[in-house]
Amino acid sequence: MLDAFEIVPNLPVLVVTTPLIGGILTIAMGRGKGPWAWATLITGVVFYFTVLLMQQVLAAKTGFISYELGNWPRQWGIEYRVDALNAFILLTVAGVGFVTTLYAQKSVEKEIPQDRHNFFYAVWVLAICGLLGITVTGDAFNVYVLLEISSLTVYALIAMGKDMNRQALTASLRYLILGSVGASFILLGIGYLMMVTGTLNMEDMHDRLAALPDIVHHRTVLVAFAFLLCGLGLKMALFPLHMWLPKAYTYAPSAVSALLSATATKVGIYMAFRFLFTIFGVGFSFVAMPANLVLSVAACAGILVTGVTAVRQTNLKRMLAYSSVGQLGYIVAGFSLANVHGVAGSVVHIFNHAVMKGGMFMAAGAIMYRLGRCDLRSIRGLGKRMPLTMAAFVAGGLGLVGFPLTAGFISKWYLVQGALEAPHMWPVAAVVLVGSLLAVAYTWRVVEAAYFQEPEGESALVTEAPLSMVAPMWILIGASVYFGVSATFTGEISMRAAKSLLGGAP
Amino acid sequence: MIHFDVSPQLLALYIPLLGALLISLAGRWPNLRELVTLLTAGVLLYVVAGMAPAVLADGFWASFAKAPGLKLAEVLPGVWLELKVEPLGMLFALIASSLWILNSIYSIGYMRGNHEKNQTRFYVCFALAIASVMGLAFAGNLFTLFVFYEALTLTTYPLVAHKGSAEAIRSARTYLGILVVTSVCFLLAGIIGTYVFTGGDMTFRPGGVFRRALADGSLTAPTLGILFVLYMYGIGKAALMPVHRWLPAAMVAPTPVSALLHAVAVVKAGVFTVLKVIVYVFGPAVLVRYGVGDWLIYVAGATILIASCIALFQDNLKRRLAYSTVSQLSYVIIAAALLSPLSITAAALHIAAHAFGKITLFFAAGSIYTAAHKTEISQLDGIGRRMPITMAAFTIGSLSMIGLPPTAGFVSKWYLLQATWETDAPFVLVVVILSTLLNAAYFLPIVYRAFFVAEAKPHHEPHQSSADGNFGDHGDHHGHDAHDHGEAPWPVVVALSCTALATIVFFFYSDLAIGLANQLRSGLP
Amino acid sequence: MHWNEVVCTVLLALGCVISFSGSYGVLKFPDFYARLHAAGKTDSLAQVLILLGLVFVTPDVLTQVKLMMVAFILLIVAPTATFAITKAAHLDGLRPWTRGGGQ
Amino acid sequence: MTGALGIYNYWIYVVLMMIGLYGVIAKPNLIKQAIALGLFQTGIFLYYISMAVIDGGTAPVWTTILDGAQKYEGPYDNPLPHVLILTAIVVSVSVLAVALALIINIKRTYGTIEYDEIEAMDQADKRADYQRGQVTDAADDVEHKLEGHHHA
Amino acid sequence: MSTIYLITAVVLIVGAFMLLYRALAGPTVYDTILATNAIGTKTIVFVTLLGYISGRTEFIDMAIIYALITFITTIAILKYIEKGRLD
Amino acid sequence: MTAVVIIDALLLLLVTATAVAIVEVRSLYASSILTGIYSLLMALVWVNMHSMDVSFTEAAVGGGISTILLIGTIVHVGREEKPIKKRLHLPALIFTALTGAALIYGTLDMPRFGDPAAPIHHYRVPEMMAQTVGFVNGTPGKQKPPEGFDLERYRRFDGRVAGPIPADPKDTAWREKSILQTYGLMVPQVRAAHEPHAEEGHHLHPPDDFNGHVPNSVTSLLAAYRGYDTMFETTVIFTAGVSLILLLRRPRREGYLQPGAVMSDQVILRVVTKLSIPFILIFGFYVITHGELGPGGGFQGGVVLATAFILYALIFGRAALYRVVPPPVSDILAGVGVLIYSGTGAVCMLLGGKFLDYSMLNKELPGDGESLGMTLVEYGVGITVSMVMLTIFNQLAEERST
Repeated sequence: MLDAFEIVPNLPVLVVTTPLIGGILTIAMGRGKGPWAWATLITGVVFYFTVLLMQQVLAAKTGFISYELGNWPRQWGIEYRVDALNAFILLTVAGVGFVTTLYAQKSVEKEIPQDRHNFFYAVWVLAICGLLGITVTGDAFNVYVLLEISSLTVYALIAMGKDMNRQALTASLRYLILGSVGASFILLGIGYLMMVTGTLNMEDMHDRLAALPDIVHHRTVLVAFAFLLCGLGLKMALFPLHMWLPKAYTYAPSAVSALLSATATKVGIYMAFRFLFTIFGVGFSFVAMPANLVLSVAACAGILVTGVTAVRQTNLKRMLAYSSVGQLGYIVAGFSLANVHGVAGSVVHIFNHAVMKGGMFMAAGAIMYRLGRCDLRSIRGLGKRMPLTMAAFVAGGLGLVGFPLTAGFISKWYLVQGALEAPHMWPVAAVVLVGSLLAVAYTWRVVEAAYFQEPEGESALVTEAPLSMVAPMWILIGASVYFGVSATFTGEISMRAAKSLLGGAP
Repeated sequence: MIHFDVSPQLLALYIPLLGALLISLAGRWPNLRELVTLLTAGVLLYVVAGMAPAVLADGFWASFAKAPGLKLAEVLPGVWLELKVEPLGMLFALIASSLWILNSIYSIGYMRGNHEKNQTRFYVCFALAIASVMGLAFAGNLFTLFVFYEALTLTTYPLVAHKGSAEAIRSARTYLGILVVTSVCFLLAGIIGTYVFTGGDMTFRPGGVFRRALADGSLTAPTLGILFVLYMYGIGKAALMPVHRWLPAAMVAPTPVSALLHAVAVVKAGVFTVLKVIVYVFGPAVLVRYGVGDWLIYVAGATILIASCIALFQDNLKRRLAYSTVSQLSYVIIAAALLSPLSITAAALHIAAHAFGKITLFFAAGSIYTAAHKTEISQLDGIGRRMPITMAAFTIGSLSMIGLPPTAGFVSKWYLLQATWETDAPFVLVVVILSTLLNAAYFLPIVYRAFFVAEAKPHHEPHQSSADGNFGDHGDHHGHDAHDHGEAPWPVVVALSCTALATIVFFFYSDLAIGLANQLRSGLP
Repeated sequence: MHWNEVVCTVLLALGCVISFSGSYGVLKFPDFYARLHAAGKTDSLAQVLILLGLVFVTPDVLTQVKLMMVAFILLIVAPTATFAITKAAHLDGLRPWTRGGGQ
Repeated sequence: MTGALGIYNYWIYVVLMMIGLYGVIAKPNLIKQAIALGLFQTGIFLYYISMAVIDGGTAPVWTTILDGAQKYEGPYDNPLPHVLILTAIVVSVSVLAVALALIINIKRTYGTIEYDEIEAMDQADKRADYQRGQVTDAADDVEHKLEGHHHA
Repeated sequence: MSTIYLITAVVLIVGAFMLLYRALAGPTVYDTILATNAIGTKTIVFVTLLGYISGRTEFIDMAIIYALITFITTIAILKYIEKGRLD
Repeated sequence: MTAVVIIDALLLLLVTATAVAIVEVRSLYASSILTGIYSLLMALVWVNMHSMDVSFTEAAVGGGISTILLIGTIVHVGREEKPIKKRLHLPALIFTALTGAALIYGTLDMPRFGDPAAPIHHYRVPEMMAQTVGFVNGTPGKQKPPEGFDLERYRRFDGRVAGPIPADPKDTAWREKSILQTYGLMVPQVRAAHEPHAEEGHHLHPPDDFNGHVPNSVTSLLAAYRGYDTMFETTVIFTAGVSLILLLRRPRREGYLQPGAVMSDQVILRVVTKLSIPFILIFGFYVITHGELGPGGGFQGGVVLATAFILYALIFGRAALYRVVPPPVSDILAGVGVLIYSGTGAVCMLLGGKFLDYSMLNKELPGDGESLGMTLVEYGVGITVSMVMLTIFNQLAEERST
């Protein structure tokens, strides 16, 4: 039966169905370490698949791989279309997902009741499945369905912080309501587009839209555009629609914060890429419509406002959460420039921020694991007690700042380059640079507390976090340093993605 | 990705890094740790000095322009981490590595004498800072320069905040804040701007990188001017007013740090970068032609005078030295801004000359603090009798600052005056003369006090130093009696004697430095 | 009009009248039990009449059976529900309205 | 059916959606918000289904007409929006279920399901959290004062 | 014929409006339940009528579902009122 | 003015009135009940717009399950809303007014309601309705239909819609081979005239041979063309179930097998329930299997099955339900349903086709493979939905606030 089966041609769908089936089977893994080990295995396999897929995409002559589900022609059925952009995001999501799963074991053991670990990891793996699915699909409605899978799982995962702090519940509910409104807007936007085009396939939709006479004054298309932008803004926590994010990331279980910060909003941004560039096309989104202005203003305001807010936080996780909103601002600012370097910077920052922020949330989680809280007071003097954890945190922080030889620098380089190249967009460059100063300010509060102040209370007695937490943390931080020193891989991929996104424009 | 090529400039980078690793491993055994520090410093000097003959050789310059740099890693497509030896960097590396040995000896005495905490961190960060300095000195392109520039800021931050007191942390914030703000907002913007306008060319080369862009009109004079401003204010380490405030703030650090880093390595890194940008990125010829750098003379001149005036009113010895440093740094900048071959030589020489003098002064200040726990100038009455060697060295350093023969300061000032004459810049002449007078006015009274004013009555003295709180209260409980002290521990005395001697020797045997500076000049079109 | 259509029309009209009067009763009657009466009785009857009327115009036997089935379900379910509501209200202490008395 | 009446259905859907949206924003009760969210979503469903209607169409199931042996051959309404909305309905009930579970948990831990009361409690928690986590060095003291002033 | 179906349907809708008013006005919970239950039964017939209006007999299947659903909902509501819980 | 429009207008008016009532009424309890009514009315609207499957689902989910879930929640949180001072929330009103205005602005350029010329009616969809996608494969005309196949019959009515292909009475071979026929799961009504052609190579989809088996285009779209969406739809509902377990299920040691309240003291209810439950179950299975032919399908049937269990729990108490369907069993079955769906897809892939390419299931007769696949996935959906709905009910109902 298996002789006709080959892995490589089926990679796009394997990336999604493996975690789907694996996630369901997680429930059957009983108690103890079984579910965790299984989830690790599944995410590891998925990661391997994404690596293979990346190779395939790079080798493909057309620059993309198309997979027609059920073998139906793509305009009628559902198509998976993987180009450099989504292969890269898939790699990011699966990679970070895998490492976070490795990390999760200890902190989940402590934060989630023992008797529902199997359900927890099932939801966990399904969340990754949903995120990967959004990334790989080429069908507008399929995006919505998978978006809802990832959202539902994320609501549940966030709410699982309830045993540590009851605010996890309100955070989750608020996210649920805003997220559903956002998703509904997206659904509505897709509906409007479908009304005009009669199709759901993204490429097809683009062709049909391009064929419309006088699209710029087509009121249905305009409203669809606006509502998609709003919905996506909510989903990717674009300032000022980010209200749900800080609380959710702060009170979610540590492992969940690490996973979400690295993947969930990134996939939101990926959707924005697809809708703005692939469906509407650069010409419509950024030339005919003032999307670049709206997005860059929102992003710049986000960078500044949330940067200042982050400086004022005492809770490390909340600080990181605000910082995440700011960093998303970088990404949005990058693609709102709509030139090659800006978009490439934005793509590469998706990856870079995922590894850096994932690693930092892991470090905050390790502190939570040892101390039960992670505020500035409790981390006093921790530089000596938990040297590896704090070093990871600081290294990640330097990345956020954008110090050279960290991954953050690469993104910043591209972004500033893009901003200088775009006409009249130099204020974006200025904001990007000022934003990194704000990052210095909030990172340095931690450095000062951890290294230059004397420990008090229980933090004088703690020891380094267990290896199973420190190792994954350093894998991500190490990646952020590695890709800061040698960014040829990430740089080339993102340039390629940027060129294909911009090249597809009418 | 990374080439493990054993070339000397790479070794110069790796040796301090390896040293830092070994020091951290040897952290538990202080003697071993300090031995490792000394050994590392020695080996580094050996390696760096070994490169000098090649740079001084005839025809070096011709080959320099063509020779590819040593490429370490491709950070972005087309952007390499690249090392390349050139005369200016050679000079800088020589100064830093030779003074590191003396400073290490000094540190041993100082840190032990003052019972400082976290000594291992101190030595590790020191070695890392030296590694950054080496990278900076041998940087082959703007990007590499920026990388090590930022690395230097980061590695010196823990040294400034070393004490961990609220005061230290706040000062360290100022330090980091100003240096990072300037470098990120201006310098990085300038570098990326350069990258954009030159189409990805950031390699240091004689005559600068902008000529083609200027020729084909993609870069206009106003933009060039903006870029120049970005660079000059981006290099915060050069302490051009008004971004000089980090330097006095950094004085909370232990004295060895102030001595080597904030008199030599870090601040010199700043002016070194300025010089390198002017010579290799813009090119003096371009700057002269487009006239975008003229303002720098006035700003630097103002900095010299204002900083000197501020120094005049400082009672804290280290702060006075710090403001003196601010003003001396602008000597280098003003010399560079004159844009003549001779003035460039003067700038390069002043980097070296000032280093020897200023480190001596800081050593002396630290020596006084270690032995007598005095930090204020007003407390120094008659101290010359108790600490004759220290104060003698201090006197030599002061003379060098003023620029009197037979000290190092005279050599560079002589070249500067020559350059002033040559380029017909009366403003600079006035500044130099006024500044020399001011230098004398704030250094000589200290010497006078130390040697010719009688010591005050002992009962005024106790706990004076702990009351001011600046430098902690260590030592008061360790058997030092404030009014019954002699010289500082012997490593301190040895170190400061050596540097004082070097200041004088530089006057007589400055061939090496002048040779390197001339190499630099010979390359200018 | 064929005869079966006539029958259907008559039944439908009857159903309409009863249904409407039932709804009106629910709207106007003074207390819960009276309203319950209006709703429970008239509604069941009206619905069944209408369904029965439709049976006459259906050529297909299967559909006729289905219609009867719906009518049957309604005949069982609606009174059950009405009964349950009444019982709940009664247990809850709701008393019938009397002229001039009660609540 | 021309002019405004031609898109009447679309307007009704807007009205329904907006009633739901108003409920989500204006009502402090969490259950109310969850219900209103449902209304909001049904508005969108109505839009999709309206999209599927075609003049003189019938349900998209191939069939015979009632009284004859002849096949009924169209036109049929468009089944695609129906399929999409089936999925969307399932999603909305799933979201509702999760929302209700969260609300029950909230009631258990907070004792109320009124948003404004919960918000007040959360703010108090957050402030306590902030104060607990503060580092009191010289620079932070200033900030502390500002913060206290701000809340006073 | 379809006009007659249509008239019947309209009458049913008007009835539903009245019942809705009762459901909102109360005054007791039981009035609400009663009215909603009655609306439920009306919808069952309504579906069947729609089937006849559009000529599709499949709609009768749905009438059965409606009947079941209304019934179960009513039971649930009653259980809640009587026992204060659902399980 | 057609009947559709008149009824539509009246119904929508009623629906809108109900919606306002739901939002504005102060009792949560009344609000929940009205939600049920709202859903029933909405279902009527959809019946009126000829969307039987959606209407079915809305009635079952909105009118049934959602209302019960809401009431189950009200049990825990109390039935009254806190009185609010301001009746009208002005910012919200302005915001919604603006949003609504924007949306209406967007409708102005839309094709009118029911316009046959709308792109959605003549682009892409007709092929799916006529089930000729397999011949088109990307660009029309690229792949020629087999000899003797009358493509024009698919494209009648201006290419908008097409009727079924009459069965070829001479073609009987497939009847013997049909698995579905053997097990009586499906009653094929008509049959495509053409023979499946294997020589086209498996990278092209064979002609959608399931026509005849699947007169309900909604089902063919749902389970075949967009089967992948439906797989995730099932996953969504599964996820919701797992999330509820995660959030609400009490640890076993706290005794989750406490008996619930029993309503069996009411004789009439008990008898009616006992009578109707077998009927409901049969009806549920009928709806699942019948999805290809008429309204209904896995999802709707699953909900009907779940309502039977819920009814049982309501009348006889939770303990009785747990004896019939213990929670571990429902948990496992919920997963099994999704696994059946994704497993079917995976098997197609393992057999050398693409994921969810059902024609791989029967390479000689791809049409039967298609039908088999669609039936399997419908069962998968049915199982998952019924079990998850049950789980959701259990979790919401069982926990009691203390």
